[in-house]
Amino acid sequence: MGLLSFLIFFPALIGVLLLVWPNERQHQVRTIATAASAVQFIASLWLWFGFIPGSGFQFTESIDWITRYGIGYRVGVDGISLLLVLLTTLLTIIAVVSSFSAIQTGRKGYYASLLFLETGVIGAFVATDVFLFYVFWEAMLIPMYFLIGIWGGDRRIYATVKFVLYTMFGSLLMLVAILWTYQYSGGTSGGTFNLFDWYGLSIPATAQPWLFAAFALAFAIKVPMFPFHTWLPDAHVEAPAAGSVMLAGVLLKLGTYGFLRFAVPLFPLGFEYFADTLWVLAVVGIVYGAVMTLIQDDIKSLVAYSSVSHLGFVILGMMALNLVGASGSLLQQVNHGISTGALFLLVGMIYERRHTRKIADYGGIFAVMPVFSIAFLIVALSSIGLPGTNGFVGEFLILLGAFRTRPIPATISALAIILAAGYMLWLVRRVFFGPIVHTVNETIRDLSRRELVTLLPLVILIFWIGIYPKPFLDRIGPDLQLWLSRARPQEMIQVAPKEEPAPAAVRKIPQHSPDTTLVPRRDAVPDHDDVATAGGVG
Amino acid sequence: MNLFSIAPEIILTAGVLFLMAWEIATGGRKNLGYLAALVIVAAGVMVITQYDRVEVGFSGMVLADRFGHFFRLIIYLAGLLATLTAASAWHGEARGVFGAEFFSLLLVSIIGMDLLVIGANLIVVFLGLEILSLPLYAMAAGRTQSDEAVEAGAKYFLTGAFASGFLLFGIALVYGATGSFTFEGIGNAVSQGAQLDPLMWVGGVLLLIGFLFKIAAVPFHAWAPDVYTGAPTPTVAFFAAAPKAAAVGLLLRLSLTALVDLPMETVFWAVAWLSMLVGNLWALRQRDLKRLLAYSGIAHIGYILVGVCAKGSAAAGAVGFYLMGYAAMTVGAFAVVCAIESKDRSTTLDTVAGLGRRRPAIAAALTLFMFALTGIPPTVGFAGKFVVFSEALKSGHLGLVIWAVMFSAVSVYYYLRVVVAMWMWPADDSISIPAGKRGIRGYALVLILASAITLILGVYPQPFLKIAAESLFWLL
Amino acid sequence: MTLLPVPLGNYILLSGILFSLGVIGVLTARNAIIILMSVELMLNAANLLLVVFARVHGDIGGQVMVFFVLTVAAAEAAVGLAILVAVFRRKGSVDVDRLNMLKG
Amino acid sequence: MLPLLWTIPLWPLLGFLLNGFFGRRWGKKTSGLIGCATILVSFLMSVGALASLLSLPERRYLVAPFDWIVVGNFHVPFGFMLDPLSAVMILVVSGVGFLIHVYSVGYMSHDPDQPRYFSFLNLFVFFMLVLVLADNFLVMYIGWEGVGLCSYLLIGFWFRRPSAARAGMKAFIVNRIGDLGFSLAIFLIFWNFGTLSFIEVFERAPAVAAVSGGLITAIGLLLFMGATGKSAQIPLYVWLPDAMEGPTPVSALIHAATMVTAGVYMVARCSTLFALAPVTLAVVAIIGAATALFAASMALVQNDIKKVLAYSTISQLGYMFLALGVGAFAAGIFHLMTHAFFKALLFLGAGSVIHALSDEQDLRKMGGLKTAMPITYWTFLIAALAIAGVPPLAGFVSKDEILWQSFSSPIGHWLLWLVGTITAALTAFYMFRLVFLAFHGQSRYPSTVHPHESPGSMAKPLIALGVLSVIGGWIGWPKVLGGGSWFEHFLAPVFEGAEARLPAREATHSLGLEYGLIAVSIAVGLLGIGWAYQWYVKSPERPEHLRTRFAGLYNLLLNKYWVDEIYDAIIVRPLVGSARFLYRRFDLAVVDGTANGIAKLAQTLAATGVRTSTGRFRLGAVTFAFGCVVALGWVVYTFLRVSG
Repeated sequence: MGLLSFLIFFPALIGVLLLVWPNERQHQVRTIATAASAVQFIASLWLWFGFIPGSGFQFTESIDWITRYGIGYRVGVDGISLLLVLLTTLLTIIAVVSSFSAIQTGRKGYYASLLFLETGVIGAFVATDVFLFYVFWEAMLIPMYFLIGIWGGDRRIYATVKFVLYTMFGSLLMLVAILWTYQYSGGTSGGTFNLFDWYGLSIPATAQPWLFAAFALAFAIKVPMFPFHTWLPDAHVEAPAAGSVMLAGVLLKLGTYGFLRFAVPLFPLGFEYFADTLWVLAVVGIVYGAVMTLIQDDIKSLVAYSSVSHLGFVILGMMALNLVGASGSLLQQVNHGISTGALFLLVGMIYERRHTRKIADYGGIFAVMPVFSIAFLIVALSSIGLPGTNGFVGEFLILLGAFRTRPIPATISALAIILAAGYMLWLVRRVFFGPIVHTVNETIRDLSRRELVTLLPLVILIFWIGIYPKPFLDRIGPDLQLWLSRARPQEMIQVAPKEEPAPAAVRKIPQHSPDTTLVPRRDAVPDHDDVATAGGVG
Repeated sequence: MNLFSIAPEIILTAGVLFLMAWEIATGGRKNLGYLAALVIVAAGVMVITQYDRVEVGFSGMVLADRFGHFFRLIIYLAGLLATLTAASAWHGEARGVFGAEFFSLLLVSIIGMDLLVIGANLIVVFLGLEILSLPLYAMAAGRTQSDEAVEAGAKYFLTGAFASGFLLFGIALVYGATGSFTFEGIGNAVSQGAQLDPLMWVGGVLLLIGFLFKIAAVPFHAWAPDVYTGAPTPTVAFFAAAPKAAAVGLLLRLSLTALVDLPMETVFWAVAWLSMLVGNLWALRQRDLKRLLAYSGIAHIGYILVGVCAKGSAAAGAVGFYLMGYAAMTVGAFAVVCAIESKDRSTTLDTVAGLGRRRPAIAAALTLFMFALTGIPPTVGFAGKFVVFSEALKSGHLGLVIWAVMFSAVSVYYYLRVVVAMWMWPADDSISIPAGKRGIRGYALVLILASAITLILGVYPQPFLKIAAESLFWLL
Repeated sequence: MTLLPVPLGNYILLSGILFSLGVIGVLTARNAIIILMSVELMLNAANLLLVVFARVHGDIGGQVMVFFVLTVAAAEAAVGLAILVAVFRRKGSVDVDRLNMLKG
Repeated sequence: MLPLLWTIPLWPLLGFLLNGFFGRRWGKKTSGLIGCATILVSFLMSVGALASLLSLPERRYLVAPFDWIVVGNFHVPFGFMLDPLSAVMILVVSGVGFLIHVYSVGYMSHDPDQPRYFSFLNLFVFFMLVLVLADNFLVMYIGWEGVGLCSYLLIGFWFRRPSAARAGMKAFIVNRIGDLGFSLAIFLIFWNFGTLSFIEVFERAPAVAAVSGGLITAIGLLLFMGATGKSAQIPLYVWLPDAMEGPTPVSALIHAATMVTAGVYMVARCSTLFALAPVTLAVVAIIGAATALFAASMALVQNDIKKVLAYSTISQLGYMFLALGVGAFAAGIFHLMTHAFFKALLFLGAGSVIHALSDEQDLRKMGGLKTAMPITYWTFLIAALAIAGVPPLAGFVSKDEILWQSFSSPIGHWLLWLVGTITAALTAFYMFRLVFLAFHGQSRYPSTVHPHESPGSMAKPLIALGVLSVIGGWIGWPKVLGGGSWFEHFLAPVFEGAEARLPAREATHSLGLEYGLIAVSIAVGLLGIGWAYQWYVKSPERPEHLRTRFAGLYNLLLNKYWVDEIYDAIIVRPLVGSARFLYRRFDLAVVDGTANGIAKLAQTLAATGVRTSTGRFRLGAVTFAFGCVVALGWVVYTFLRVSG
């Protein structure tokens, strides 16, 4: 059994173990879940260190499964999924630890659900067989459904049913599209669900828009893109804190990941066909989400709407179809997982103390919970993309990339950065600053050691990615390059043979212009190191 | 004669006699159900030992080929699970309504089903249908102390008789057009010119309708919800799966052999379309679990007919696989209903409210079956839909498949509502669930069996798909 | 094809009419016994056809089928009447419109 | 020394981390010590760096400790660059910063949150140093937003006051509007130059401009948009007056001496780009001049001592932009430096007053403090004289240079000079209004308050800054008055590229004209002072009289032209209002409504449909028969079709 199989099935195994754990020894459940998710995380680190950037899918495993339909148990990670898998294992352990005190009933089921969820999510991220992906994609609904439905808030049933219905609606249409594409691969006579083979299919241009639309709908609902976003605030508001962390942190990423892995490279012509629509939806989602966020009076609902805006950025980066935008898009997926995950975690902590999520019930918290407040502030700033934090690197690359492709939408989207500062700081102001208006709040205790420990890795990552994102970008770059070559329809590749063509204005310079001497003739921009050493020596 | 061709049926018949004798001899009914289960298992073993053989018997009236073997096994599976359910339900009940006669009727009904799927002749088919139906009428009405059961039995009987009239008339017309009762003869006649005979067309359609009734496809479904609600639950568990498997098997054989040259797809198409619509929509409003499962059954027949529409041996294999899974998950669901129902009130969503906390194991089983019926991986419900839809798409039924998945999405709502009730509603303590621990533990066997099949076929369907496909390939 | 005293079409028409009468009987009757008898009529219409076609095709199979049908019809009537007796016991009538507990 | 250039900002960062993590445990004294010491190290290293720089022939040194973002061709190292411009800036930042840190030890001694204060202040210095040392646009942007963050944190330092929290938020958001322009400019630069490194961009700029002049104009305007945010120019100046909610040393350091000058620094840094697009320079000059006058007019009537200084800062920043706009980049930077000295001094002096009066900021409740606080008074007076442009103080030298350039530069205009001169008069007036109201005349504070001179830690920085305000300008003493314009020569290498692009300076202006203009600028300064003396010392009833007479004008100025209210009415309210509307009427009603509506539709259909299932046998049979009939009908139809 390979590492990836371990990562997929180990949590499920422990989940089953938890379910059958004797009731009288319930107190051990937390320990087991923590240990399991820790083992899982440590194991996943091996992916990080063993990953060789630029060598495509790694840690691959391939076992025949349903040969009759050309289905195999095929898994592997590449740069696109690597970070997301790591994010999942990290957030799972955080989600587990953060629930110690919040979850008092039905612990066995709760921790088992979290672990099952991890199985589903990792499976979906590493599957390189479309059938296998779909299995995990659907299967992960179940634990999430229980997490919201059993351990959620007052309207949890409405929220969880809405969540499942929305997702199922989209994914069932995707199933049809998967089956249809399967027919192009040969159908039951020699067809396959192997993703690598699918990349090589030549699907008729007439069919591609339909297939893309079906895939895109499923993913757009999951992301969620405007106008399919209304399940998200409900789900988040009602979900338990750890559920929100997982939902925002990794589940939503499956939508954007799906675009990257499946919808776009499989149906580049379909993608091109809907490019305008997606641009519009992304931009509208960004701005609209931000505007909606402004006026939420429930903290969780506010963070949820901000997710709509942030994930719009992720889509925008993908739409840019250049390396900068795509890298930003992928990095921002991770960033969003970290930042929004941390926000939900923090909201959960304060909810545990006060049992209210209404902004109006707080105010002046900074005075009583300085550590919590500073942690929240750091995360909030990362969420609004302050330079030096992870959010900036992602958002900047996205906007930079998108600006290259379509400046106007990118500019409009950049407006949301202002709005983001508006809603986040307004939230911070109303919750943390000002005098304490409710006397109940005067006695809230600050973060416990356990809570700090759960936050610490996220805060470290916020700064690590913000200050030194190179290890991350290096790992995702080559595979995104490959992705771009698949995502761009053939004719586009012919017109633009090189990635990041030389700056437009520079290229337009006529040969005889005397100024050309100032401009490097090669396409690649000179390395900065040249300049630095030149300056240093001289 | 070749009695080997009906060896399993002989075992079943012997079993019937044995059960009756056993009851008379011992006067106890304690283990009758398990004995009946053993009989079914024995028949199944018999089928398996001759699986690779084609037994032609009774001058070609019986054709026990792989197709027949395969469907017999599905029928036995459904029958076995239902028998175990019944055995658990009445275990230790000193003065139960049913003793040997229930299980005898059940076994007889299975014999009828067997005849449906191994019959190569319309006479055998008609006989089989009646042999399967008559015990079912009795089983439905069996609990004569109950108004509902009697009403259910009467309705089932009247509609069933009505339907067999159509069937017989159809047989007569087909016979008139082709001069033969054998599938082979009919097929030959059709391909040699009888497809231009209006009698053949009308007869063919009536024939199909006779069986569409049996599987409760819309618009021939009106009996199903009422009968499912009124009849004793173990009975319902039985006829929710087994007769459907048999009838679908027959429909497959008919449409792939005798009627292969008649364009009957449209009939299946329309009926599938309607079944999915009506089954799924009407189910939205149900609070009674048995009724809900009845409509769910109608909807699933719609999905199955999508596969029948696809027409072809591969599609038949997919349908066969689907039926296997369907048998497990639907009988399993009824077994749970059986476990938690009480005599004096119907089993509604309120009954299962909070079941997750009160009886987690049973609730988990029902949850699994609900997810399976919804078609969520990694259960057989998903694998089944996957293969069926895949084959249908291959034959170009894109519209129908889209229609099917749309209503699958609708079905999420009502299946999940059961799950919601079990895990997320507060328990209504005024509703008692059979208290004796033993009472519920009795179901362990059937629930474990059904759950295991639901999961194993979902996770690793390959061997089963292979068997199904190879068995049904025999048809062509 | 063996000659028939009357044209084949007439037989078919007759049995068709008989069958339709049976169907109409089922659809309109309220008394379950009448419905049962109407079903018998439908079966007999089919029997008529079977006999005629056996003759037409010179094939014994049709007639054999009729025997089976008669047997089956008898069995069916036995089970059916038993159920109807049970209905009568519990409801005091065999009016199918009073079978209305189960609906929805 | 120079290879360690990148460690200059790290010292304050270290201070921030130490104070942030351990400040509470180690106590107030230690945190103050750490805060000051780290800045001092930075300052000393800056001095060393300057010395090393002077020995480099090409006056430029680059170092990049590590790569920051590398994606394909997008390659941004975490690079630092020392050249005369950044050398001046790091000296000002760390030097003035150090003095203000020292001052803060005394000023904040009563505040329990002192560790937090010093950690934020150190963080600010870190970001500011990053900003000015950056060798490319993106690293500069880190500093740019980082100082904004610190500004936000420090304005809202007394977070319990709702007004402070609000002011911090306002500052950040308004700055972000400007930052939007900055970031768009960065996008344009990268995609058209293929690099973000300052040196490379400026090298390639002429070539790019040759192809697309509009592009350079766009970049310039967008950069300037960023500058208007950070440096509080029209129309984004509104955050600065509110920013006075922060502790006074913060106002001195961030909102007077350093951060707000970042925009000036940035425009100067990009002088090559601006010089290539004359339109942008004109815009910079006009906005600068307009802001200078506009802000000065508002400063005339403010009663809050810090508000007066805030508007004065805006006005002086306008001066700096005016200088940049007419191509006098060195003059702009020179004024930036001198302004840092005397404006910091003014704020610290004001802080001293506020401190002495137990947090009283209203000028109307001061008066007669001259005797009680002599050090504060005299240093404050020096600063006021400097800002009023009285020779030979620092302010005179730099301001006069700006006025002269705006008149004489080939891209200058006499109208710009006129506006500048009027502003100078107004400046002198409102500054001395402040001096007279606060330090002269009768005391108007309650008798329970006993003002006292500030402790040594506060007084010493005042004196230091006072000295700087006097002599700081001498390094740029103009040639015409016998100086060497040493400052301009020092900066010349930085602005070479820009100068080369600007029209050649005509040598036609006569010496007489220059002397004349110097005389005028001195005269208006003195005029303003005299005017203030007339109104606030000799006949204090005059202002009262005028106030009633020109009530409309007075209210207009006092309420800052109602600009805040207008912004609120045309931007904030409609935004929030439409958001609420959209949320209720669109998000919940339409988007969510559609989804729920579909569900409801299915339920309705089901409810209707399920009613047809009556359980009646005959209805079922009819359905059955109907199904048969339809099927048979289809058979007949198909049959007829098939058989023709």
